Amino acid sequence: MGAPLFAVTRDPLRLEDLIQAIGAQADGGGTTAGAVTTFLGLVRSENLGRQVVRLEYESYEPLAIKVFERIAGEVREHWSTPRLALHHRLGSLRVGEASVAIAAAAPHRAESFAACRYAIERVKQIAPIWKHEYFDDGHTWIEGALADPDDRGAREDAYKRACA
Amino acid sequence: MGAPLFAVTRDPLRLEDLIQAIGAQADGGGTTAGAVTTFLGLVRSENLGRQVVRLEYESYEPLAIKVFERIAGEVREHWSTPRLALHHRLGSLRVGEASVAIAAAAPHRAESFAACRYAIERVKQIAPIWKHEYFDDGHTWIEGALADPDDRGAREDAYKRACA
Amino acid sequence: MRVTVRLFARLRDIVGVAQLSRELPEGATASLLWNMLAAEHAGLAAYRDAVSIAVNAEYSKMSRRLADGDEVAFLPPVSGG
Amino acid sequence: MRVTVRLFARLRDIVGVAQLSRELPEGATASLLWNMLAAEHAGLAAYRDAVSIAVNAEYSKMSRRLADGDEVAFLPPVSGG
Repeated sequence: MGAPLFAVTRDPLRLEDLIQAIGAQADGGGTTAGAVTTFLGLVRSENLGRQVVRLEYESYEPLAIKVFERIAGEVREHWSTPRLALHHRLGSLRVGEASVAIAAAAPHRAESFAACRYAIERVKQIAPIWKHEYFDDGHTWIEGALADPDDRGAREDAYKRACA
Repeated sequence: MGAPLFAVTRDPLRLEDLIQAIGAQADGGGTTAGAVTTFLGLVRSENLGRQVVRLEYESYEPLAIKVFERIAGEVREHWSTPRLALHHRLGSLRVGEASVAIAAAAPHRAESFAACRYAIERVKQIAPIWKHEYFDDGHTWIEGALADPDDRGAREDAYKRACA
Repeated sequence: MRVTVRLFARLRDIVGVAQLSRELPEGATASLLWNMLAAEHAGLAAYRDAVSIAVNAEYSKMSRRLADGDEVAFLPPVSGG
Repeated sequence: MRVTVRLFARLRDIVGVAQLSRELPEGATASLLWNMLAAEHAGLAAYRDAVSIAVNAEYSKMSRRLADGDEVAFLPPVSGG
């Protein structure tokens, strides 16, 4: 049993699992990918001037997995045959731990970079995941984007940031 | 002993080593990086219509390490406090194996993506490394860029591709 | 008809439970369900235009007509990544 | 003075060795050294404008004056990555 392409998990994230999941070395089409770009988001020690102690992530898990699949589908609409794996951590994370891991494989590097960047932008826009920040003298929910997968403006913004 | 930031090696490349080398979880400045972007270049099964059997990489090793250090310095000129690790494989590589691995850590994702992309562009422009391609009915040296680290046009081209 | 409501993050804190069940008239929309909850929990008012809806773990709209047994999730602005 | 020459990839194949040693007049440049080698190995001619130079493992220029004991590397167009 290999690692899944899409996961929300309380276990520490491992890039090796994502790289195995996308099977960079054994492409279905018979052509091996020439480029893999990965992204790790880590818990920072400081946010808005506050000293962060830990973050707690929660998710609407079945929807999160569907959203990850949706993001992978959007990526395939934009770029030639990239394969994408996307794992998000849940539960309590200390500073320095990885909250999100993405791996994108493609024939060439321009596509793998763009696909990976697009994916993290879309995670932040539409993945049903929330973080609760515990800082040195308090705690608060972080609220970012109003999730709307059909918002074309948001999707175009993600595409622009991917510099495609 | 941790993994080095810069290496040319006959051993298989492991992203974990580069991530450990950049110490993403324990930043010298006391602020933990929030973003790590990595890149893996893999041997493709096909090049210019030829069926690739294997590649053999060679390098002028002491210069290669200095060039990797130079690229990391250029990255620090462009982006705020990114840390970079760069490993290149030498010797005989089969299809699917990684020839180059790069990891870039930065406070935010825009910088880690740009730094990582810039680095692979510069590797292709100025690293003293050569590949000999063995295909199904022959073999040939691959010759790409005339290496000139002072070529401002090349550097600007790498910066543009980094979409900074 | 009867639906299950799921609440996340601050919405859960405001309502005090992560999951509840509500009896609704036939033809009720997600919007009606939200208004019922907002009438009971004043803190929800601020989220009227800042909430996303999912029905049976698919994103949907406030105008969505609900069916018996639906699972309706109200989602505050997301902050993954 | 005496310098060491290092050759890589196709340049090595053309010359037939990865490393050799040459006696040069004082004040000789890398360009002079290249011309000596090119006179002996016709295949090098095609690389006159497609070769990079490193002296003591630092990139340098064809106009660089060499010193006794220098290691001079001639590098064909690179193809790492």
